[in-house]
Amino acid sequence: MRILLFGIAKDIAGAPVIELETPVQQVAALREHLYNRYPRLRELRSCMIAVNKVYAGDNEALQPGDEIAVIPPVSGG
Amino acid sequence: MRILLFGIAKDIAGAPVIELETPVQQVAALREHLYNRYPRLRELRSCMIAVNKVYAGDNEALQPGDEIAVIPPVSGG
Amino acid sequence: MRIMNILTAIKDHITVQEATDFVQTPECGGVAVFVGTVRNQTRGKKVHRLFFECYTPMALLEMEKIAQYTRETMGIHKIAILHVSGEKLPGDTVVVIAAAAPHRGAAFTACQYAIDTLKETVPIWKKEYFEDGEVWVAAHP
Amino acid sequence: MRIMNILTAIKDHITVQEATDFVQTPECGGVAVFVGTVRNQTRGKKVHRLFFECYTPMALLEMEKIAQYTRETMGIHKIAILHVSGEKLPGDTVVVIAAAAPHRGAAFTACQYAIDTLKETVPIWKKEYFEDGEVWVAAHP
Repeated sequence: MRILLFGIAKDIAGAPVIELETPVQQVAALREHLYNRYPRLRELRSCMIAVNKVYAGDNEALQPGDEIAVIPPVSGG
Repeated sequence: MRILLFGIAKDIAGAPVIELETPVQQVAALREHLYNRYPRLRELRSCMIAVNKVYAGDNEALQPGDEIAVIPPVSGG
Repeated sequence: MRIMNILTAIKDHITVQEATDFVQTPECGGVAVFVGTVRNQTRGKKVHRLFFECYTPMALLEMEKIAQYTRETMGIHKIAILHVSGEKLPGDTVVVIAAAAPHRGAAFTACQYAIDTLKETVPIWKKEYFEDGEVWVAAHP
Repeated sequence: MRIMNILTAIKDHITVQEATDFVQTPECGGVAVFVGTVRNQTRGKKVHRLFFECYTPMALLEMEKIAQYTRETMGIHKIAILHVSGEKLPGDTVVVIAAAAPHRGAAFTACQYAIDTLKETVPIWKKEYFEDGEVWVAAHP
Protein backbone atom coordinates (compact mmCIF):
# COMPACT_ATOMS: atom_id res chain seq x y z
CA MET A 1 0.00 0.00 0.00
CA ARG A 2 1.64 3.22 -1.20
CA ILE A 3 0.97 6.59 0.42
CA LEU A 4 1.78 9.93 -1.25
CA LEU A 5 2.89 12.79 1.00
CA PHE A 6 2.98 16.51 0.26
CA GLY A 7 4.23 19.73 1.80
CA ILE A 8 5.22 19.52 5.43
CA ALA A 9 3.99 15.91 5.65
CA LYS A 10 6.58 14.97 3.04
CA ASP A 11 9.26 16.73 5.09
CA ILE A 12 8.15 14.99 8.30
CA ALA A 13 8.20 11.56 6.65
CA GLY A 14 11.41 12.40 4.81
CA ALA A 15 10.01 11.02 1.55
CA PRO A 16 7.33 11.86 -1.05
CA VAL A 17 6.05 8.23 -1.00
CA ILE A 18 5.98 5.63 1.77
CA GLU A 19 5.02 1.96 1.69
CA LEU A 20 2.78 0.28 4.27
CA GLU A 21 3.95 -3.32 4.66
CA THR A 22 0.65 -4.27 6.29
CA PRO A 23 -2.26 -2.69 4.40
CA VAL A 24 -4.91 -0.92 6.49
CA GLN A 25 -8.65 -1.24 5.82
CA GLN A 26 -9.92 2.19 6.71
CA VAL A 27 -8.89 5.86 6.71
CA ALA A 28 -9.07 6.02 10.52
CA ALA A 29 -6.61 3.11 10.82
CA LEU A 30 -4.28 4.73 8.29
CA ARG A 31 -4.33 7.96 10.26
CA GLU A 32 -3.49 6.08 13.50
CA HIS A 33 -0.64 4.28 11.76
CA LEU A 34 0.77 7.54 10.38
CA TYR A 35 0.46 9.35 13.74
CA ASN A 36 2.36 6.53 15.48
CA ARG A 37 5.04 6.34 12.81
CA TYR A 38 5.43 10.16 12.47
CA PRO A 39 4.28 11.77 15.75
CA ARG A 40 5.00 15.26 14.41
CA LEU A 41 2.01 14.90 12.08
CA ARG A 42 -0.15 15.35 15.22
CA GLU A 43 1.21 18.88 15.63
CA LEU A 44 -0.24 20.05 12.31
CA ARG A 45 -3.31 22.27 12.16
CA SER A 46 -5.01 19.48 10.21
CA CYS A 47 -4.10 16.32 8.38
CA MET A 48 -6.57 15.12 5.76
CA ILE A 49 -6.45 11.91 3.78
CA ALA A 50 -7.43 11.84 0.11
CA VAL A 51 -8.46 8.62 -1.61
CA ASN A 52 -8.39 8.60 -5.39
CA LYS A 53 -7.99 12.39 -5.41
CA VAL A 54 -11.03 13.05 -3.22
CA TYR A 55 -11.03 14.05 0.47
CA ALA A 56 -11.98 10.99 2.53
CA GLY A 57 -13.73 10.72 5.89
CA ASP A 58 -12.36 8.55 8.71
CA ASN A 59 -14.92 5.80 8.06
CA GLU A 60 -14.03 5.39 4.41
CA ALA A 61 -12.76 1.93 3.38
CA LEU A 62 -9.43 1.58 1.58
CA GLN A 63 -9.07 -0.82 -1.35
CA PRO A 64 -5.88 -2.23 -2.84
CA GLY A 65 -4.83 -0.01 -5.69
CA ASP A 66 -6.39 3.16 -4.25
CA GLU A 67 -4.36 6.32 -4.73
CA ILE A 68 -3.91 7.49 -1.14
CA ALA A 69 -2.43 10.85 -0.19
CA VAL A 70 -1.67 12.72 3.04
CA ILE A 71 -2.89 16.33 2.77
CA PRO A 72 -1.45 18.72 5.38
CA PRO A 73 -3.03 22.20 5.72
CA VAL A 74 -3.23 23.70 2.25
CA SER A 75 -1.87 27.19 1.56
CA GLY A 76 -2.37 27.90 -2.12
CA GLY A 77 -3.53 31.19 -3.54
CA MET B 1 -24.03 82.45 -20.38
CA ARG B 2 -22.88 79.28 -22.15
CA ILE B 3 -24.33 75.88 -21.38
CA LEU B 4 -22.65 72.60 -22.38
CA LEU B 5 -24.91 69.69 -23.34
CA PHE B 6 -24.10 65.99 -23.56
CA GLY B 7 -25.64 62.74 -24.73
CA ILE B 8 -29.36 62.86 -25.40
CA ALA B 9 -29.55 66.45 -24.10
CA LYS B 10 -27.21 67.50 -26.87
CA ASP B 11 -29.43 65.71 -29.41
CA ILE B 12 -32.59 67.35 -28.01
CA ALA B 13 -31.03 70.82 -28.14
CA GLY B 14 -29.45 70.07 -31.49
CA ALA B 15 -26.13 71.52 -30.36
CA PRO B 16 -23.29 70.74 -27.92
CA VAL B 17 -23.32 74.32 -26.59
CA ILE B 18 -26.13 76.84 -26.25
CA GLU B 19 -26.08 80.52 -25.26
CA LEU B 20 -28.49 82.10 -22.78
CA GLU B 21 -29.10 85.71 -23.86
CA THR B 22 -30.44 86.58 -20.41
CA PRO B 23 -28.26 84.99 -17.71
CA VAL B 24 -30.08 83.13 -14.91
CA GLN B 25 -29.08 83.43 -11.25
CA GLN B 26 -29.77 79.95 -9.95
CA VAL B 27 -29.77 76.31 -11.04
CA ALA B 28 -33.56 76.05 -10.54
CA ALA B 29 -34.13 78.97 -12.92
CA LEU B 30 -31.78 77.45 -15.47
CA ARG B 31 -33.66 74.18 -15.31
CA GLU B 32 -37.01 75.97 -15.85
CA HIS B 33 -35.56 77.84 -18.80
CA LEU B 34 -34.24 74.66 -20.37
CA TYR B 35 -37.50 72.74 -19.81
CA ASN B 36 -39.46 75.53 -21.50
CA ARG B 37 -37.04 75.81 -24.38
CA TYR B 38 -36.63 72.02 -24.87
CA PRO B 39 -39.75 70.31 -23.47
CA ARG B 40 -38.38 66.86 -24.35
CA LEU B 41 -35.82 67.26 -21.55
CA ARG B 42 -38.74 66.69 -19.14
CA GLU B 43 -39.17 63.16 -20.52
CA LEU B 44 -35.72 62.07 -19.37
CA ARG B 45 -35.24 59.83 -16.35
CA SER B 46 -33.22 62.65 -14.79
CA CYS B 47 -31.57 65.88 -15.81
CA MET B 48 -28.78 67.10 -13.56
CA ILE B 49 -26.90 70.38 -13.79
CA ALA B 50 -23.17 70.52 -13.14
CA VAL B 51 -21.45 73.77 -12.19
CA ASN B 52 -17.69 73.90 -12.59
CA LYS B 53 -17.61 70.10 -13.06
CA VAL B 54 -19.52 69.35 -9.85
CA TYR B 55 -23.17 68.26 -9.55
CA ALA B 56 -25.22 71.24 -8.37
CA GLY B 57 -28.42 71.41 -6.33
CA ASP B 58 -31.40 73.51 -7.44
CA ASN B 59 -30.59 76.23 -4.90
CA GLU B 60 -27.05 76.77 -6.10
CA ALA B 61 -26.24 80.26 -7.41
CA LEU B 62 -24.74 80.73 -10.86
CA GLN B 63 -21.91 83.20 -11.43
CA PRO B 64 -20.75 84.70 -14.72
CA GLY B 65 -17.93 82.56 -16.04
CA ASP B 66 -19.15 79.34 -14.41
CA GLU B 67 -18.74 76.21 -16.52
CA ILE B 68 -22.33 74.96 -16.69
CA ALA B 69 -23.33 71.57 -18.11
CA VAL B 70 -26.56 69.63 -18.63
CA ILE B 71 -26.08 66.02 -17.50
CA PRO B 72 -28.75 63.59 -18.75
CA PRO B 73 -28.86 60.08 -17.19
CA VAL B 74 -25.33 58.66 -17.31
CA SER B 75 -24.68 55.20 -18.78
CA GLY B 76 -20.95 54.58 -18.61
CA GLY B 77 -19.34 51.28 -17.64
CA MET C 1 -4.63 61.43 -13.78
CA ARG C 2 -1.89 59.61 -11.93
CA ILE C 3 -1.13 60.44 -8.34
CA MET C 4 0.81 58.17 -6.09
CA ASN C 5 -1.82 55.51 -5.50
CA ILE C 6 -4.55 56.42 -7.97
CA LEU C 7 -4.68 56.06 -11.73
CA THR C 8 -7.67 57.39 -13.67
CA ALA C 9 -7.93 57.69 -17.43
CA ILE C 10 -10.38 58.13 -20.29
CA LYS C 11 -8.98 57.18 -23.69
CA ASP C 12 -9.57 55.21 -26.89
CA HIS C 13 -8.13 51.90 -25.76
CA ILE C 14 -7.61 50.37 -22.31
CA THR C 15 -6.23 47.03 -21.11
CA VAL C 16 -6.59 44.93 -17.98
CA GLN C 17 -2.82 44.65 -17.84
CA GLU C 18 -2.14 48.38 -17.45
CA ALA C 19 -4.60 48.52 -14.55
CA THR C 20 -3.19 45.50 -12.70
CA ASP C 21 0.40 46.60 -13.41
CA PHE C 22 -0.36 49.94 -11.77
CA VAL C 23 -1.97 48.58 -8.60
CA GLN C 24 0.20 45.55 -7.96
CA THR C 25 2.77 45.99 -5.23
CA PRO C 26 4.77 43.39 -3.32
CA GLU C 27 2.96 44.52 -0.14
CA CYS C 28 -0.51 43.70 -1.44
CA GLY C 29 -1.35 40.06 -1.90
CA GLY C 30 -4.79 40.60 -3.40
CA VAL C 31 -6.00 42.51 -6.45
CA ALA C 32 -9.67 42.55 -7.45
CA VAL C 33 -10.51 43.63 -10.97
CA PHE C 34 -13.69 44.43 -12.87
CA VAL C 35 -13.67 44.32 -16.65
CA GLY C 36 -16.68 45.60 -18.55
CA THR C 37 -17.15 44.79 -22.22
CA VAL C 38 -19.64 45.72 -24.92
CA ARG C 39 -22.50 43.24 -24.97
CA ASN C 40 -23.75 42.09 -28.38
CA GLN C 41 -27.42 42.44 -27.52
CA THR C 42 -29.79 44.49 -25.39
CA ARG C 43 -33.23 43.09 -24.60
CA GLY C 44 -32.92 40.68 -27.51
CA LYS C 45 -31.87 43.30 -30.06
CA LYS C 46 -28.50 42.88 -31.73
CA VAL C 47 -26.07 45.72 -30.99
CA HIS C 48 -23.84 46.53 -33.97
CA ARG C 49 -21.66 49.15 -32.33
CA LEU C 50 -21.55 51.62 -29.47
CA PHE C 51 -20.44 55.16 -28.97
CA PHE C 52 -19.22 56.56 -25.65
CA GLU C 53 -19.47 60.31 -25.15
CA CYS C 54 -17.64 61.73 -22.13
CA TYR C 55 -17.66 65.04 -20.31
CA THR C 56 -14.02 64.22 -19.80
CA PRO C 57 -12.76 66.76 -17.24
CA MET C 58 -15.77 66.20 -14.96
CA ALA C 59 -15.73 62.43 -15.53
CA LEU C 60 -12.09 62.29 -14.43
CA LEU C 61 -12.93 64.33 -11.31
CA GLU C 62 -15.79 61.95 -10.44
CA MET C 63 -13.52 58.95 -11.03
CA GLU C 64 -10.91 60.48 -8.74
CA LYS C 65 -13.58 61.03 -6.06
CA ILE C 66 -14.51 57.36 -6.22
CA ALA C 67 -10.86 56.36 -6.05
CA GLN C 68 -10.14 58.64 -3.08
CA TYR C 69 -13.21 57.43 -1.22
CA THR C 70 -12.25 53.76 -1.59
CA ARG C 71 -8.69 54.55 -0.50
CA GLU C 72 -9.86 56.46 2.58
CA THR C 73 -12.62 54.14 3.77
CA MET C 74 -12.09 50.61 2.43
CA GLY C 75 -8.55 49.61 3.33
CA ILE C 76 -7.16 49.49 -0.19
CA HIS C 77 -3.70 50.77 -1.11
CA LYS C 78 -3.96 51.42 -4.84
CA ILE C 79 -6.74 51.71 -7.39
CA ALA C 80 -6.96 52.21 -11.15
CA ILE C 81 -10.15 53.32 -12.92
CA LEU C 82 -10.00 53.34 -16.73
CA HIS C 83 -12.79 54.07 -19.21
CA VAL C 84 -12.90 54.29 -22.98
CA SER C 85 -14.37 57.00 -25.16
CA GLY C 86 -15.48 56.95 -28.79
CA GLU C 87 -16.72 54.14 -30.99
CA LYS C 88 -16.61 50.52 -29.77
CA LEU C 89 -17.66 47.09 -31.06
CA PRO C 90 -19.22 44.12 -29.22
CA GLY C 91 -16.52 42.36 -27.19
CA ASP C 92 -14.39 45.50 -26.76
CA THR C 93 -13.26 46.38 -23.25
CA VAL C 94 -14.92 49.63 -22.12
CA VAL C 95 -14.11 49.87 -18.40
CA VAL C 96 -11.42 48.39 -16.15
CA ILE C 97 -11.19 48.88 -12.40
CA ALA C 98 -8.41 47.29 -10.34
CA ALA C 99 -8.03 47.61 -6.57
CA ALA C 100 -5.16 46.26 -4.47
CA ALA C 101 -5.33 45.61 -0.75
CA PRO C 102 -3.47 43.57 1.82
CA HIS C 103 -6.75 41.69 2.37
CA ARG C 104 -8.71 40.44 -0.59
CA GLY C 105 -12.14 41.16 0.93
CA ALA C 106 -11.29 44.87 0.94
CA ALA C 107 -10.15 44.68 -2.68
CA PHE C 108 -13.44 43.06 -3.79
CA THR C 109 -15.55 45.53 -1.80
CA ALA C 110 -13.72 48.54 -3.23
CA CYS C 111 -13.82 47.23 -6.79
CA GLN C 112 -17.56 46.57 -6.65
CA TYR C 113 -18.25 49.93 -4.99
CA ALA C 114 -16.20 51.67 -7.67
CA ILE C 115 -18.01 50.13 -10.65
CA ASP C 116 -21.45 50.56 -9.01
CA THR C 117 -20.72 54.23 -8.30
CA LEU C 118 -19.10 54.90 -11.68
CA LYS C 119 -22.30 53.73 -13.37
CA GLU C 120 -24.33 56.15 -11.24
CA THR C 121 -22.26 59.30 -11.13
CA VAL C 122 -19.58 59.55 -13.82
CA PRO C 123 -20.74 61.70 -16.76
CA ILE C 124 -20.27 59.23 -19.60
CA TRP C 125 -23.03 58.32 -22.04
CA LYS C 126 -23.43 55.22 -24.14
CA LYS C 127 -25.30 55.16 -27.43
CA GLU C 128 -26.24 51.77 -28.87
CA TYR C 129 -26.58 51.33 -32.62
CA PHE C 130 -29.00 48.65 -33.83
CA GLU C 131 -29.86 47.64 -37.36
CA ASP C 132 -32.98 49.80 -37.25
CA GLY C 133 -31.89 52.75 -35.16
CA GLU C 134 -29.93 54.04 -32.21
CA VAL C 135 -30.62 54.89 -28.59
CA TRP C 136 -28.93 56.66 -25.68
CA VAL C 137 -28.89 53.94 -23.00
CA ALA C 138 -31.02 54.51 -19.88
CA ALA C 139 -32.01 58.04 -20.88
CA HIS C 140 -35.75 57.51 -20.48
CA PRO C 141 -37.70 55.96 -17.58
CA MET D 1 -8.46 21.35 -18.13
CA ARG D 2 -10.57 23.20 -20.65
CA ILE D 3 -14.18 22.32 -21.10
CA MET D 4 -16.64 24.59 -22.81
CA ASN D 5 -17.08 27.15 -20.07
CA ILE D 6 -14.36 26.25 -17.58
CA LEU D 7 -10.61 26.68 -17.77
CA THR D 8 -8.40 25.33 -14.99
CA ALA D 9 -4.62 25.10 -15.08
CA ILE D 10 -1.56 24.65 -12.89
CA LYS D 11 1.69 25.72 -14.54
CA ASP D 12 4.90 27.72 -14.18
CA HIS D 13 3.60 31.05 -15.42
CA ILE D 14 0.09 32.52 -15.61
CA THR D 15 -1.28 35.86 -16.80
CA VAL D 16 -4.42 37.89 -16.11
CA GLN D 17 -4.87 38.25 -19.85
CA GLU D 18 -5.25 34.53 -20.60
CA ALA D 19 -7.94 34.27 -17.89
CA THR D 20 -9.94 37.29 -19.07
CA ASP D 21 -9.52 36.28 -22.72
CA PHE D 22 -11.03 32.89 -21.91
CA VAL D 23 -14.08 34.13 -20.00
CA GLN D 24 -14.96 37.21 -22.02
CA THR D 25 -17.87 36.75 -24.38
CA PRO D 26 -20.00 39.32 -26.15
CA GLU D 27 -23.00 38.08 -24.11
CA CYS D 28 -21.41 38.87 -20.75
CA GLY D 29 -20.95 42.51 -19.89
CA GLY D 30 -19.17 41.94 -16.58
CA VAL D 31 -15.99 40.07 -15.67
CA ALA D 32 -14.69 39.99 -12.10
CA VAL D 33 -11.08 38.95 -11.59
CA PHE D 34 -8.91 38.13 -8.61
CA VAL D 35 -5.14 38.31 -8.95
CA GLY D 36 -2.96 37.00 -6.13
CA THR D 37 0.71 37.87 -5.95
CA VAL D 38 3.64 36.93 -3.74
CA ARG D 39 3.91 39.36 -0.83
CA ASN D 40 7.37 40.53 0.13
CA GLN D 41 6.88 40.07 3.84
CA THR D 42 5.01 37.91 6.34
CA ARG D 43 4.48 39.21 9.86
CA GLY D 44 7.30 41.70 9.38
CA LYS D 45 9.81 39.14 8.06
CA LYS D 46 11.18 39.66 4.56
CA VAL D 47 10.26 36.86 2.14
CA HIS D 48 13.06 36.16 -0.35
CA ARG D 49 11.26 33.56 -2.45
CA LEU D 50 8.43 31.05 -2.37
CA PHE D 51 7.90 27.52 -3.52
CA PHE D 52 4.49 26.10 -4.50
CA GLU D 53 4.08 22.35 -4.32
CA CYS D 54 0.95 20.90 -5.91
CA TYR D 55 -0.81 17.55 -5.83
CA THR D 56 -1.64 18.47 -9.38
CA PRO D 57 -4.27 15.92 -10.48
CA MET D 58 -6.30 16.36 -7.28
CA ALA D 59 -5.78 20.13 -7.26
CA LEU D 60 -7.18 20.35 -10.78
CA LEU D 61 -10.20 18.24 -9.74
CA GLU D 62 -10.85 20.52 -6.76
CA MET D 63 -10.50 23.60 -8.97
CA GLU D 64 -12.99 22.09 -11.42
CA LYS D 65 -15.42 21.42 -8.55
CA ILE D 66 -15.24 25.06 -7.53
CA ALA D 67 -15.73 26.15 -11.13
CA GLN D 68 -18.72 23.83 -11.65
CA TYR D 69 -20.33 24.94 -8.40
CA THR D 70 -20.10 28.62 -9.29
CA ARG D 71 -21.50 27.89 -12.75
CA GLU D 72 -24.42 25.89 -11.37
CA THR D 73 -25.41 28.14 -8.48
CA MET D 74 -24.18 31.69 -9.03
CA GLY D 75 -25.39 32.73 -12.46
CA ILE D 76 -22.01 32.96 -14.14
CA HIS D 77 -21.36 31.77 -17.68
CA LYS D 78 -17.61 31.19 -17.78
CA ILE D 79 -14.83 30.90 -15.23
CA ALA D 80 -11.05 30.47 -15.35
CA ILE D 81 -8.99 29.32 -12.35
CA LEU D 82 -5.22 29.38 -12.84
CA HIS D 83 -2.49 28.64 -10.27
CA VAL D 84 1.27 28.49 -10.50
CA SER D 85 3.62 25.77 -9.29
CA GLY D 86 7.33 25.87 -8.50
CA GLU D 87 9.59 28.69 -7.38
CA LYS D 88 8.31 32.27 -7.29
CA LEU D 89 9.61 35.71 -6.28
CA PRO D 90 7.88 38.61 -4.50
CA GLY D 91 5.58 40.39 -6.97
CA ASP D 92 5.02 37.31 -9.12
CA THR D 93 1.43 36.39 -9.95
CA VAL D 94 0.51 33.08 -8.30
CA VAL D 95 -3.25 32.79 -8.80
CA VAL D 96 -5.75 34.28 -11.23
CA ILE D 97 -9.51 33.73 -11.15
CA ALA D 98 -11.83 35.33 -13.70
CA ALA D 99 -15.61 34.94 -13.77
CA ALA D 100 -17.96 36.31 -16.42
CA ALA D 101 -21.67 36.87 -15.93
CA PRO D 102 -24.44 38.90 -17.51
CA HIS D 103 -24.74 40.70 -14.15
CA ARG D 104 -21.64 41.98 -12.42
CA GLY D 105 -22.84 41.15 -8.90
CA ALA D 106 -22.85 37.48 -9.83
CA ALA D 107 -19.35 37.75 -11.27
CA PHE D 108 -18.00 39.31 -8.06
CA THR D 109 -19.76 36.77 -5.83
CA ALA D 110 -18.43 33.84 -7.85
CA CYS D 111 -14.90 35.21 -8.02
CA GLN D 112 -14.72 35.80 -4.28
CA TYR D 113 -16.26 32.39 -3.52
CA ALA D 114 -13.73 30.74 -5.83
CA ILE D 115 -10.63 32.30 -4.25
CA ASP D 116 -11.96 31.75 -0.70
CA THR D 117 -12.68 28.08 -1.44
CA LEU D 118 -9.44 27.52 -3.36
CA LYS D 119 -7.50 28.64 -0.31
CA GLU D 120 -9.41 26.14 1.85
CA THR D 121 -9.65 23.03 -0.29
CA VAL D 122 -7.21 22.90 -3.20
CA PRO D 123 -4.14 20.77 -2.36
CA ILE D 124 -1.39 23.30 -3.01
CA TRP D 125 1.28 24.18 -0.46
CA LYS D 126 3.35 27.32 -0.15
CA LYS D 127 6.80 27.38 1.43
CA GLU D 128 8.25 30.77 2.34
CA TYR D 129 12.02 31.26 2.36
CA PHE D 130 13.38 33.90 4.75
CA GLU D 131 16.95 34.97 5.30
CA ASP D 132 17.16 32.73 8.36
CA GLY D 133 15.03 29.77 7.40
CA GLU D 134 11.94 28.46 5.67
CA VAL D 135 8.40 27.53 6.64
CA TRP D 136 5.39 25.77 5.16
CA VAL D 137 2.68 28.41 5.42
CA ALA D 138 -0.26 27.74 7.80
CA ALA D 139 0.90 24.19 8.60
CA HIS D 140 0.82 24.63 12.37
CA PRO D 141 -1.92 26.10 14.59
